[in-house]
Amino acid sequence: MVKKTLDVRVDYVSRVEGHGNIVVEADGDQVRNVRFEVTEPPRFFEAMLAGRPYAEAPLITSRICGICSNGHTLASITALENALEVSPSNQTRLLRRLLLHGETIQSHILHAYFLVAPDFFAVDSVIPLVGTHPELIKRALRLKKLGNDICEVVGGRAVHQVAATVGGFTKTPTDEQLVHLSRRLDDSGEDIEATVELFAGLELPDFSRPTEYLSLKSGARYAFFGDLILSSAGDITPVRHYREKVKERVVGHSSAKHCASNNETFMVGALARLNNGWGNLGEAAQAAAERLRLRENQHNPFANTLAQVAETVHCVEDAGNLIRELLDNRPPDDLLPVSPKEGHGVGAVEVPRGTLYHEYSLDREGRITAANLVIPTGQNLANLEMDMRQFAPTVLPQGVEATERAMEMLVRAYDPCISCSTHVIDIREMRP
Amino acid sequence: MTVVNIQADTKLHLESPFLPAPAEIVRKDRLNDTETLYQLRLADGTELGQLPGQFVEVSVFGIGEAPFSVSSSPTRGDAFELCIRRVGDVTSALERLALGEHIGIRGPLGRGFPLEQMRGRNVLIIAGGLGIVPLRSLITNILDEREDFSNVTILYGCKTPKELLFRDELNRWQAREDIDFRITTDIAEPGWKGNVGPVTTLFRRLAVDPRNTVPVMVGPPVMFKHVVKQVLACGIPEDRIILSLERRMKCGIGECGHCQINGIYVCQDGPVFTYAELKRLEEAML
Amino acid sequence: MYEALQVHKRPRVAIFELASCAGCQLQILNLEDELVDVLGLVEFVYFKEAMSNSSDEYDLALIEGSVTRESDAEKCRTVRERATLVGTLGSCAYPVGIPGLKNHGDVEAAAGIVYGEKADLFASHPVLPVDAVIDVDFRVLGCPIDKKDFLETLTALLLGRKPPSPTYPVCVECRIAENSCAFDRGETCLGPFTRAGCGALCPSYGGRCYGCRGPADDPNVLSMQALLEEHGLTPEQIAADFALYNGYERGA
Amino acid sequence: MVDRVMTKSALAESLEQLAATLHVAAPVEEGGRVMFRRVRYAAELANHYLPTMLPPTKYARPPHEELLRFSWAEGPRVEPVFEAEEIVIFGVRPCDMHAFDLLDQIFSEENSDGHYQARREALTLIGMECLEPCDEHSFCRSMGSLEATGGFDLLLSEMGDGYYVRVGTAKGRALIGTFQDAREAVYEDRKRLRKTCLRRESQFEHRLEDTYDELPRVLADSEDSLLWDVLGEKCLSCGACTNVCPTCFCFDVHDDVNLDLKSGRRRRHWDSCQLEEFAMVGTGESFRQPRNLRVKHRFNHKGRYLMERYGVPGCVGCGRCARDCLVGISPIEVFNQLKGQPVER
Ligand SMILES: Cc1cc2nc3c(=O)[nH]c(=O)nc-3n(C[C@H](O)[C@H](O)[C@H](O)COP(=O)(O)OP(=O)(O)OC[C@H]3O[C@@H](n4cnc5c(N)ncnc54)[C@H](O)[C@@H]3O)c2cc1C
Ligand code: SF4
Ligand code: SF4
Ligand code: SF4
Repeated sequence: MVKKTLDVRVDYVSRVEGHGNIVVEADGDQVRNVRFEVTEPPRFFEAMLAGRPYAEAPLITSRICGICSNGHTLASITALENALEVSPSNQTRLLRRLLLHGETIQSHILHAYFLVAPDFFAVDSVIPLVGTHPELIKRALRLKKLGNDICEVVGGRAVHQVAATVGGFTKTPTDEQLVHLSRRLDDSGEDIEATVELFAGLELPDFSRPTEYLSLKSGARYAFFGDLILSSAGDITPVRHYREKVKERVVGHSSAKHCASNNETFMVGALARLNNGWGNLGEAAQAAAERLRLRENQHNPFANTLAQVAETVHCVEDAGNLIRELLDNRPPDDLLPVSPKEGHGVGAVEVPRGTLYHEYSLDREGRITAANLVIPTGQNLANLEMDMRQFAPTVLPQGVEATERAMEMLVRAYDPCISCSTHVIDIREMRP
Repeated sequence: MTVVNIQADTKLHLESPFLPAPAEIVRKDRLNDTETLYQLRLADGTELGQLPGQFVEVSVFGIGEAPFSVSSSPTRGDAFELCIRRVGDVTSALERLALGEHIGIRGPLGRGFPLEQMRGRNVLIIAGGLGIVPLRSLITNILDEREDFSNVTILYGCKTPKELLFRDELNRWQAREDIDFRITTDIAEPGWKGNVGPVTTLFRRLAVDPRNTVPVMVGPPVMFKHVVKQVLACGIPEDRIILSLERRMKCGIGECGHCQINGIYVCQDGPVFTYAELKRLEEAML
Repeated sequence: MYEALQVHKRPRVAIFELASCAGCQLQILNLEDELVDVLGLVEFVYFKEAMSNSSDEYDLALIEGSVTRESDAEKCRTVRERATLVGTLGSCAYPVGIPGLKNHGDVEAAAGIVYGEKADLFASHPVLPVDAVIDVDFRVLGCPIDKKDFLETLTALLLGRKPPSPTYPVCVECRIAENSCAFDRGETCLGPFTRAGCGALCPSYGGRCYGCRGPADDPNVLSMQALLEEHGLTPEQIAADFALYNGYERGA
Repeated sequence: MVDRVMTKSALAESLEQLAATLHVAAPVEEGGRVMFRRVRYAAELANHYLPTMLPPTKYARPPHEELLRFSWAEGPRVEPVFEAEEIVIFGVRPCDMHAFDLLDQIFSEENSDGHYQARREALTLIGMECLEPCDEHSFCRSMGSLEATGGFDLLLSEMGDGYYVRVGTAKGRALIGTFQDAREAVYEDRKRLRKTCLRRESQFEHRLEDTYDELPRVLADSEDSLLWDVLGEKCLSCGACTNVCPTCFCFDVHDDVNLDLKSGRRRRHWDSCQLEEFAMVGTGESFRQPRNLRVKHRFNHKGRYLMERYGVPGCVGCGRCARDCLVGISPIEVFNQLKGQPVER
């Protein structure tokens, strides 16, 4: 057999958030080099935070990413509250979980229906589906809107919410709003059902590569917030020691940094959470996960999209529970007074794409002296490249185009949020 | 909200001063690069019934509404004319409309020229630039009832000969023996044989009888400043000097406040004023 | 100028992303109730966040994000050449938004803080708004853009009309919303300086205005500064406050 | 019409009954601000009285109001929109009733503006007399609007643990007919009312050095006052003062188009003479661009132009504009300084 050199290059992978290129260089089916290049313009968030008053951090870091903006806000708030030793009220905690569920729903639906589904229908985007599958599109839009409306009710708007702040919420939703939302959640049953049905029918590429899965842990709850990092390897690390578990390095082909745990790559995100928290899913979500055959596919990165669908079911279910709990006991106004002081804090939140860490040091006036932000996509990049390396040879024989498509699909399965990932660094002192 | 149908519920008869009447574009003549003359007819077949100097609010639905002087004389039948310069949203959208399409008309609005007080007197009309548009209505009316007026003098000035509007009519007016019609342009162009210089230069060679002359002027603010000075110098009293102002307006009926200059509303109290009414008003910019 | 799209039945729209959070593009996808109608009015031909296929032939270009490197500027110039109308989306493109915070410090140091020794790998220059690089015909403001604004802009352009944009400051909308004024609570606010259009969203949720839409047409900057000083801010703090969203200095 | 007397608790009960089926709006306190809001229970009502952020005239003249609906799918079709909700406004203070009177004159008598009339007709005003001044910013007595002279359907005056109720209109009479325990007023009640009113008179000082009918002259004499320049430097042109003013009525008009691009609506929105764009003319400049001229225009409009036009003051002395001005521009100070107090830069 003649060995031919094959270079696959996809510039600017579409239907993912941000700018990234795929490079596969191969001799025959021998893969020489595989890279996922992040070409997103760098934005220097840690540097920009230097010297700013702490209260601005949630607002600034929210602008790291429009899709998980509220996740950034919440991670930032959590870190700051740890630094300032503020312990928010129960109502605040419930509202924050609700807000995050809203974002998770909208992000997962966006990813599954708008970004991934076109691959399975062999179209370039969701737009042709508007004509061919109008019901599917309407359903996707309804569910996405449900997620966004949760954010809007709790946070004032869907992208870059305005109500959550250090110490609580500057304004809380009215009972009427919550009751209305709860009715809408109850009414979404059919759409949820149809969504599970749709994605359960999709053929995943036959691929499996066990890796380490990391996610937050919080008692017996399916955790989106938590103080502990759980590894599928069995170990548990307190969030405040996250650096011991999640090690970052700058690589030349990427304006995003890569991460490793114990020098090995690892995965975060829906599949990781599911693999670590299967038993904590809500009832309906457990059933959905079965139907989506997630057990069989637990080491198949393409199953990440299915895990997102299962999580969507969980979030809708849990959002309803949260609202009932909120309505049971409405304290009038529980925004805590916060006074600036010197401190240091880490906060972690499970955003749609995985564990997000924010870490700040504050001076006596509450100004930020140092910040470190570790973004899920950055944590996944190294693992993604490992997957690409193992997956590429299985598709290379089908030619360049097929390889391109397959590699793009793999990248997309990770739901990378590239603009998020372009600013990560070892902590160091910064001038205010 | 519980919306009650007021019409049905009470004896109140509600009217919307904002409700335009549909009017059809029956003719469209491009006069210039930027000006178009529109002939319009109200869809219900009624006459507009304007006085020279009055204006209408024109709606292009979805774009907006803007005021324009009626340029045709009430003496000329059931269609009316607007001469419109393309400057922005409404005026551009108007240009895109075809013959037979409809626009909305509110009006006639405002106070027109004091035609009755002018009858039997000498009339001195001074037009600067687009000022000829409302004055064309007055001039046509006067010419159609020529015997009602004594001497009629018309001075018309533009920046360049290219900008002169209504050329056919200008020629006809020029040809008439019973009026004194003079044109000038600020800047000459090759082939231009007429007077060069601002409108005020036409003035010098004019014999004005201060006892019996009504001067009427419409033009840009700078023109007012100079012409008013000259008319006053002729000895014409302030309350007989007639001028028409232009301000942006949103309602045309004295509610919205935009055209208010000091205590008066241009739309309602004007657009035609005497100099005496305006001279102390700083915001009239005279 | 705004009539330019009148010759096309279904104008082709391209959306480009520079340094940004992509939230403004997301807001377009968030038009759940209107998206299908919008797709009937225009044809998206370049929208990387949502589509794989793309085309270089478009009538209306929307640029999201700030210009942080020469390649971004070059992209803007190409887009300006190809498109009939060019508009921007969001605060990053105008006034310069959060990416412009970098201008407040030192660029080299910024690269060093984030990327350590490998900082030179990611060459970048001071952050510029899009209109500092090319002429822009209109802008949809906000961080992120407001969905209603976006639709109003789109329909205006499709009808050949200038897109609406308030010229007045946020306080106008804030009073109408009957909010408690941040100044009355002892805080400060950039509402009197900032262009309205958001419906005073942040103050309505108990916050303050950070200036995301850039200055109103006619802000009284001196009086504004005096007001902030009266409320306890130092000149440095005032400068930092303005720099959050307005970190690009425009020529007077 | 016969006056009535009610106890406070009876009134509260009657209001709640009314609110069960109707939109009843009343001053409600929230975070230190008082606002007219829909209420259902008497307990929601604000205890102390400060003029509300926005005046109750907002119900007759909302910030955004639909005027027309149109479509041009098959030839132009356009229809006016007259929308109104029946609202009983409880606790309208005399200053605001005077403001209603002025607006009625402008939108009903001067112009037959059906959009305003429809809303106005659907309002029932339950006035509440002021017995003590609300704060240092109000100067209603100087503007002649401390006394409720009309505009109300019912007018309440607090007397001990009850109210003296005057009936202003047939609407008011019908309404009080539905209130429980409203007995007819007798001589003793009237005597008590007179005493209360007398006592009130001394509580309210004249805060202006002039009475309102002198303001037009004072303002006319102040065309060139240095004060306008001083204020022009301070004013933020934020429009707060005009938005909160019960007698401000300027507006802008815009078309909104639906996504079919074939139909839409025309709406009016509050506008303000303090904003630069307001007085733009053709060439794109404003004939009132300098801030000092804009401020001067506002005070002239309030103290002089409306007076000259309608014979009633254009300001009712509620003090809202001063209360909400971030740089402390107050009509009391302005009018008094024009009168002759020294102007300081
Ligand atoms: C009483 C009265 C009579 C008028 N008669 C005529 C007439 O007979 N013929 C005619 O062509 N115009 C006339 N105008 C001017 C006309 O109203 C404006 O040109 C028109 O409102 C512009 O509308 P637009 O939507 O096209 O412009 P916009 O999109 O609103 O504005 C575009 C540009 O035009 C300028 N502009 C806005 N308003 C005016 C204005 N009032 N005058 C000049 N430029 C303006 C703006 O500053 C802007 O630069 C009259 C105005 C008034 C008040
Ligand atoms: S809170 Fe801000 S925007 Fe609102 S009125 Fe006060 S200064 Fe203006
Ligand atoms: S409230 Fe004060 S600062 Fe604002 S426009 Fe009015 S006078 Fe000027
Ligand atoms: S000008 Fe000021 S005091 Fe007078 S009525 Fe208006 S808001 Fe009240």
